Amino acid sequence: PKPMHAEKNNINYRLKWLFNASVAGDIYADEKGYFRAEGIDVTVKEGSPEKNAINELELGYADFGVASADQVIRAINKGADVYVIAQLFQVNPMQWIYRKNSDGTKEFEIKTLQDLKGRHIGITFGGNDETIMNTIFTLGGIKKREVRITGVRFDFTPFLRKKVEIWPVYRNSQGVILEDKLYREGESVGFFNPSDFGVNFVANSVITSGKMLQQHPETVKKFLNALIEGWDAAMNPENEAITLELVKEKDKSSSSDIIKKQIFETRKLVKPTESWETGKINVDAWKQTEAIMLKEKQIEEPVNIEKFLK
Amino acid sequence: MLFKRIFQFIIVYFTGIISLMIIKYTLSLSNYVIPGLPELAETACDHFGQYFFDVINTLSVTLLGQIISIFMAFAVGIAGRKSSWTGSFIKVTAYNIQAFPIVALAPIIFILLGDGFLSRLLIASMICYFPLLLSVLGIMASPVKDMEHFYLVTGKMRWQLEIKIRAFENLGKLTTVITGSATLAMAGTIVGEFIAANAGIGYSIRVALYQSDLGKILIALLMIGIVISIYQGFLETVGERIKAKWLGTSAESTSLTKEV
Amino acid sequence: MLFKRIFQFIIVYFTGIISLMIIKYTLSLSNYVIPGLPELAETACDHFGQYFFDVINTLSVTLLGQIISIFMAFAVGIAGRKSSWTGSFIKVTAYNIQAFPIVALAPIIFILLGDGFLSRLLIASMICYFPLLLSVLGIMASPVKDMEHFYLVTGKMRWQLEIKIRAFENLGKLTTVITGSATLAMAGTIVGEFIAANAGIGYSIRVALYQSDLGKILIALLMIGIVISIYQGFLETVGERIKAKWLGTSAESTSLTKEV
Amino acid sequence: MELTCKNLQIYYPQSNTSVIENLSFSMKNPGFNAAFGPSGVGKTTFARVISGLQAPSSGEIETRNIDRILYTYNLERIPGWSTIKMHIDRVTDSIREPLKQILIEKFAMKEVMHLRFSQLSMGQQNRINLIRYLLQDFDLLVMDESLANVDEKLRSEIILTVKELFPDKMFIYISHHLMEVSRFCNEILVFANPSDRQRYTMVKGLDYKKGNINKPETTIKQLLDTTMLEIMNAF
Amino acid sequence: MELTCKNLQIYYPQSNTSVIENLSFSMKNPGFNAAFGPSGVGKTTFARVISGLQAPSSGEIETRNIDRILYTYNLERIPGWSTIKMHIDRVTDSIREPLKQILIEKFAMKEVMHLRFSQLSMGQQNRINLIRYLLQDFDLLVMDESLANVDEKLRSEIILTVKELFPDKMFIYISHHLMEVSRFCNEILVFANPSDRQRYTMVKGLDYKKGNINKPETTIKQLLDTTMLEIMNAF
Ligand SMILES: Nc1ncnc2c1ncn2[C@@H]1O[C@H](COP(=O)(O)OP(=O)(O)OP(=O)(O)O)[C@@H](O)[C@H]1O
Ligand SMILES: Nc1ncnc2c1ncn2[C@@H]1O[C@H](COP(=O)(O)OP(=O)(O)OP(=O)(O)O)[C@@H](O)[C@H]1O
Ligand SMILES: Cc1ncc(C[n+]2csc(CCO)c2C)c(N)n1
Ligand SMILES: [Mg+2]
Ligand SMILES: [Mg+2]
Repeated sequence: PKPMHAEKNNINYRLKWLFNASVAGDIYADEKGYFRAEGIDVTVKEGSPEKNAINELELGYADFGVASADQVIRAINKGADVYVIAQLFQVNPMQWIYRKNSDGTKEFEIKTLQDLKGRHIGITFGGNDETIMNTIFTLGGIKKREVRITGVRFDFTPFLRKKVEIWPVYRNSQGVILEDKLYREGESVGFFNPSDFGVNFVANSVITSGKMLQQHPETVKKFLNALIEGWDAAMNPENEAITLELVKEKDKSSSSDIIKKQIFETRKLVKPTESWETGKINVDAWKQTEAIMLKEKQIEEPVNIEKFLK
Repeated sequence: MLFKRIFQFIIVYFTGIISLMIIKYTLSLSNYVIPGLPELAETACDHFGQYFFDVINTLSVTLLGQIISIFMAFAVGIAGRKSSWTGSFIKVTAYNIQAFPIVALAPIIFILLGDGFLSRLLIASMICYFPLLLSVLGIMASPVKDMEHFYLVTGKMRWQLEIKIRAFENLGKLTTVITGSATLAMAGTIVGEFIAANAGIGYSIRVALYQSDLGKILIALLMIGIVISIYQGFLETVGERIKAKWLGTSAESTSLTKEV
Repeated sequence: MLFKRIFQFIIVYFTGIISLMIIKYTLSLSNYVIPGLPELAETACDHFGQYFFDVINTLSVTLLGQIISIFMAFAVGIAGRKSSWTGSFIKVTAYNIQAFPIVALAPIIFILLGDGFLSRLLIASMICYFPLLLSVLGIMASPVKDMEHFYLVTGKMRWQLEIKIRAFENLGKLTTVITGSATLAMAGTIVGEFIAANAGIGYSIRVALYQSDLGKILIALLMIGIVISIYQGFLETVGERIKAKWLGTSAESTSLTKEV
Repeated sequence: MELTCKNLQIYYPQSNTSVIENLSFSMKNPGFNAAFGPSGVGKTTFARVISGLQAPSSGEIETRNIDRILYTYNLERIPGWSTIKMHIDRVTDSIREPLKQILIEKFAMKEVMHLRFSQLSMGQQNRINLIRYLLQDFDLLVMDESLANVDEKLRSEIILTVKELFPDKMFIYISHHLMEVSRFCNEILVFANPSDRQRYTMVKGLDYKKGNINKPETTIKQLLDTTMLEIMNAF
Repeated sequence: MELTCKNLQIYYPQSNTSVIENLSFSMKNPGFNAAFGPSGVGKTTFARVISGLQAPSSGEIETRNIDRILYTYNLERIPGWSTIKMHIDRVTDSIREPLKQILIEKFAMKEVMHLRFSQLSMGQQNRINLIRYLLQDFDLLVMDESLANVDEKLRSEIILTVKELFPDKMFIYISHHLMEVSRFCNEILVFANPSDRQRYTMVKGLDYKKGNINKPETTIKQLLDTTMLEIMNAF
C-alpha cells in the first residue's frame, strides 16, 4: 500500500515493567510534556510479565512498546512485523545477586566464571536469564552438574533464606531493594554481571511495527525524539530531584531513598559512559544475542536481526 | 453478627501473625524474611489508608464479578441440569474451560480483550463462577419429586418452575454457597488484578511481592480480611431477609414457634 | 460414556482453535501472536509426548490434592455445620484463609514449607478445597428432619450419624461436586506448579509463557483437557458405583422399575 | 368410558414374589370406584402403573374414552414460596373459578387459604392437594390415600361433594376405610394377599350419592354389613 | 403415672385464633389413650407440645412418673443405606431381641425386612417406624397417625398386641378412626372446633384388650355405639 505519511495522534506506549525507576525516562517524557511538545498525544501504559508489547502492536492496542531482545528476535522469527527503534539499556539489567559473606566468614566474590562452580544458582526456566546463564556456562566450560540450579519464581525467599546463593534480579529495581534490605541486616552483596564476561545479551528496547514506520514515519520520529529527550533529562544528574519526584508520584510504595538508588543504577545501564548517546542501538550486541539464541535453539534459523534495527 | 465476624477474623489474623513471629524468632530469621512487629506497625501506619482504598476498589470489581458469575452459574447450571447430550455437553464445556488455569488462559484473554477492566472482571468471574456452578448444578439436577409430580402429570411443568422449586427447596444451601462465593469472587478479582490490572489491592500485592516486602503483604491481607468480613456479613443479612420473605416467616415468628 | 466425554471435549477444544484461527486470519496476525495450524501441528508433534508425561505428573499431584481437599472440606464442613460460636468461627477461618489469593500467601507457604512438592500440593489442595467446602457446608448444615427426629428424641444421635444421614440424602449433589472438583484440583495443581514447581504441566506452561509461545500453551491445554476428561469419567463411574451400592440399586434393577 | 387390564404382571427385582400377578379386570362407566386391600398388597404399585408412571412387567392396559389419567397421593407437597391460595389460583383455569370456590368451601379449607403448605395440618395438606387435582382436566383420577389424614365426617362430606360435582368422571379411590369404601364406591377392586386362592375380586359397593340417603336407616345398615362382609371375604 | 396440662394455650403468629385454647386435663395410669378430633383442630400441635418438641405459648405441663416421652408421626423416614432389618437391629438393645421378633411377626413385617425403607408400601413404612419406637425406652409414646396407612384388620391386631406387650406404658394414640378409638382406647381427649362451646371433652372408651372380647356381640355393638355417639357429640 501507498505510504500515507499522515499523522497519528492518539498513541499508546506499552512499557515492559511496572512504573518504577527503571522506566524513569518514559515517565519523564510523559509528565514533562515532551510528547505534547512534539504534537503527539501519548498514553504511557504500565507493563508486567504477563503483558506483551509485541502482541499489542499487532493487535493495535499499542503503537510503540518496550520488549527485550529475545522477545523481538523470537517474534521476528515467527513473522511478526516488528522493528527496533531504540535500545534503552546498553547493559542488560538482568544480573545475579549474591552475598559476599555468604558462609559467614570468608569473603566471596565472583571474579572469574570458575567461581560459579559448585554454587547454588537460581534461574527462571524459560526466561532470558536461562539463556544467558547457559551461554555463561558454555563460555566458562562449566558443566551443568558442576553447579546446582533451582527454578526461580517472582519472590526471593529462597535467596533471603540462603537456600540459593546466586539469584537473578533486575539490577536497577529489585537489585537495589534487595541490596538495601540485606545491607540493613549487615550483609553486603555483589552482583554478577554477564556483560563483564563478554556476554552482551540485549535487554529493553523500544519497538514499533513496520506498518507504523511505513505509514507514519513522522510520528515515529517525533515519538522517538521526545522519548530520548525524556530519558536524557531523566538520567541527567542535575535533574535527579525532578526525576525522583516524578517516579515517586507513580511508585508510591517505594521510599525516596530506594528510588534514588534505582535511578543511579538505571543511569549506569542507560549511559555506561558520560558521552554515550542515549537509546543507541548496539548492533553487535544484537548480533551476539541472535547468535546465542540460535545456539540455544531458541530460534530455528537466523533472522538477520540487523535488518530490523532502525 | 457483623462485629462477631470481624472479631473472629481479627482472631484468625493475629493467630497467623503470632505463628509467623514464633517461626521468626525460633529460626531467628532476619527482618527481610519476616518483618518484626515494629516494622509491621510502621508499614501499617504508612499504607493503611492506601490499601484500604485499594481494597474498596477491588470490592467494586468483586461485586460485579460475583453478580456475573452468579448469573453464569445459574445459566449453565440450569442449561446443564438434564442428563441429555446437550446437558452433558454444556457441562463438559463449562468444566473444561475451568480446567484451564487462568494463568494459561490469560494470554488468550488479553489477546481477545486487551488489558484493563474487562479482563480483570472476566478473570474474577471465571474463578468465582465454577464453584458456584458446581453447587447450582448439584441442586438443579436433583428432582423434588413430591412437589414436581403435580406439575409433571398435569402438563404444567415449565423449566422456570422446575428451577424455582429446586431452588426453593435448597434455599439454605444456595444462600450459603452464594455468600461463600463472595470470598471466591474477591480472590478471583485479586488474581485478576495480580495478572492484569493497574489498580486494586491485587496490584498492590504484586508490587509488594516484586519488592519482596512481606510486611506490606501482611497489611494488605488484613485489609482484605476486614473488608470481606463486612461484605460477607452484609450478604448474609440480605440472604436471611430473602429467605424469611420466601419462606414466609419473619424473625419474630420463627422465635415464637421455635423448637425447644 | 468416557468416549462421549472426550469427544465432547474435542469439540469444545477445536471450536476454540477455530475461533482463534478466524481471529488470526481476519486480523492477519503473525504466527507470533497466534500460531497457524501448521505451526500448531508441528508443536504438537514435537511436544505431545513431553506434555503428556507432564500432565500425568500433574495428575498424580492432583489426585493427592483432591483427596486432601475432600478430607479438609468434610472436616471443616462438619465442624462448621452448627450455628454455634465455634461453628461459625471455623467457618470464618476457612473463609478468610481462602479470601487471600494463593499468590499472596505463596511467600508465606514457601517460608513455612520450602519449595517443591509440598508447596505444590498445598496450593492445589487450597484451591480445590474451598469450593468443596462451600457445598459440603451447605449440605451438612441442613437437617433432614424426618429422618433425624427418631435419633434425636431417643438420644441416639451422634455426629457421625447426623453426617451420614445428610450425606446420604444429598448423595447426588455430593458426587456431582466431588467429580466436578477434579477440575478444580487440576487447575489448582497447575497454578501451584506455575508458581512453585519445576515439574508438571503448569511448569511447562510457565516456560511457554515466558517465551510467549501460544502454540505450546494450546497443545498443553489439549493434553490437560484430554487427561482431565478421562480422570473425570473415571470418577463419575466410581461415583455411580458408590451411589448404586449405598442406595441398594443395581443398574439392572433401576431399569426394571424405571419411571416411564 | 372403560378401563381394562389384561393379565397385568408386576414384580420388583428385590422381591421374590410378584406384587401384581395376572390381574385382569374392567371398570366401565364414570363413577366412584375403589381399590381396596391389605397394606403392602400392591395398590400403589397398581395405581402408578395404570396411571402410566411405571411400566408393568407384562400385560396390557386399555382405555376407552379415557384420555387424561391423573395420579395423586397423600405425600405430595405444594411449594412454599406463597400461600396455598396463590398456588391454587395459579394452577386453576379461570372457567373453573366457581368450582374452586365450592371445593374450598366444601373441603373446609376457607379459613386456612392464607397459610403456606408447611403450616397446614396433615389433613389440610391432604385436602388442598386433592382440590388442586380436581381443578385440572382429567377423565380418571386415581386418589392414593388422598384423604388418609382427614377425619371421617369431613371425608364423607368430601366424597359426596366430589361425586356430585364430577358425575361424568371416573375415580379410583384407594383407602383403608372399609365402611367408607363400601358405602360410597361403586366398583371395588379388592386385592387379597398372595396366599389366598383368588387374588382379585370385583365387589359392588352401595355407591351412595348425596340424594339417595332416603332409604330407612336399618336397610342401609344391613346393606352395608352385607357389602362389608363380602369385601372382607375377598380380602 | 400421670400427665396433666393446665390452661395450655398455643397460637401460631400467622393464625388469627389460638390453636389450643385454655386446655386443662389429666390422664392417669398406664394405658392406651387417645387424642381425637377433626382435621386441623390442633392434635399434632398438642402432641408436639406435650412431647417437648415445641414450646406452648402459655400454660403448664406436669408429669409424674413419666420420664421419657417419645413422639412419632407417620411421615418419618428411615435412612436408605441399608435394609430396614439392619436399621432395626442397630437401634435395638440386645435384651429386647425377643420383643423385636414378636413385633416384626405381629406387625406382619417379616417378609419385607430385607427391603430398604423407600421400597416399602406406605403402610409398611408406618409399621416399621412404629416398631423401632416401641423398641426404645419410653414411658409415654405419642403416636401421631402412626398407623394411618395400614388396613383396619392389621391395625386392630397391632393395637391389641401393643396393649398386651406394654401394659405399664402410657400411649396417646392420634387417629381419625372413630370406631377404633372408641373400641381400643381408655381415656379419649376429644378436640372440638373453636366454634363449639366446649372445646375439650374427656370421653371414656371401651379399652378392649386381647382377653376381654368375651362379652356377647350385641352388647359390644351397643356399648360401642354409645361411646361413638358420645364422642361425636363432643366433636
Ligand atoms: N407453623 C404454623 N403456622 C401457622 N399455622 C399453623 C402452623 N402449624 C399448624 N398451623 C395451624 O394450626 C392448626 C392445627 O394444626 P395441627 O397440625 O395441630 O392439626 P391436627 O389436629 O393435627 O390436624 P390433622 O388431623 O389434619 O393432622 C391448623 O389449622 C394449622 O393450619
Ligand atoms: N421399589 C421397590 N422395590 C422392591 N419392592 C417394592 C418396591 N416398591 C414396593 N415394593 C413392595 O411391593 C409391595 C406393594 O407395595 P405397594 O406400595 O404397592 O403396596 P400398597 O398396597 O400400596 O400398600 P399400602 O396400603 O401400605 O400403601 C410391598 O410389599 C412393597 O414392599
Ligand atoms: C490465587 C488464587 N487463585 C485461584 C483461586 C481459586 N480458584 C478457584 S477456581 C480456580 C482455577 C482457575 O485457575 C482458582 C484458581 C484462589 N483462591 N486463589
Ligand atoms: Mg400404598
Ligand atoms: Mg396432625
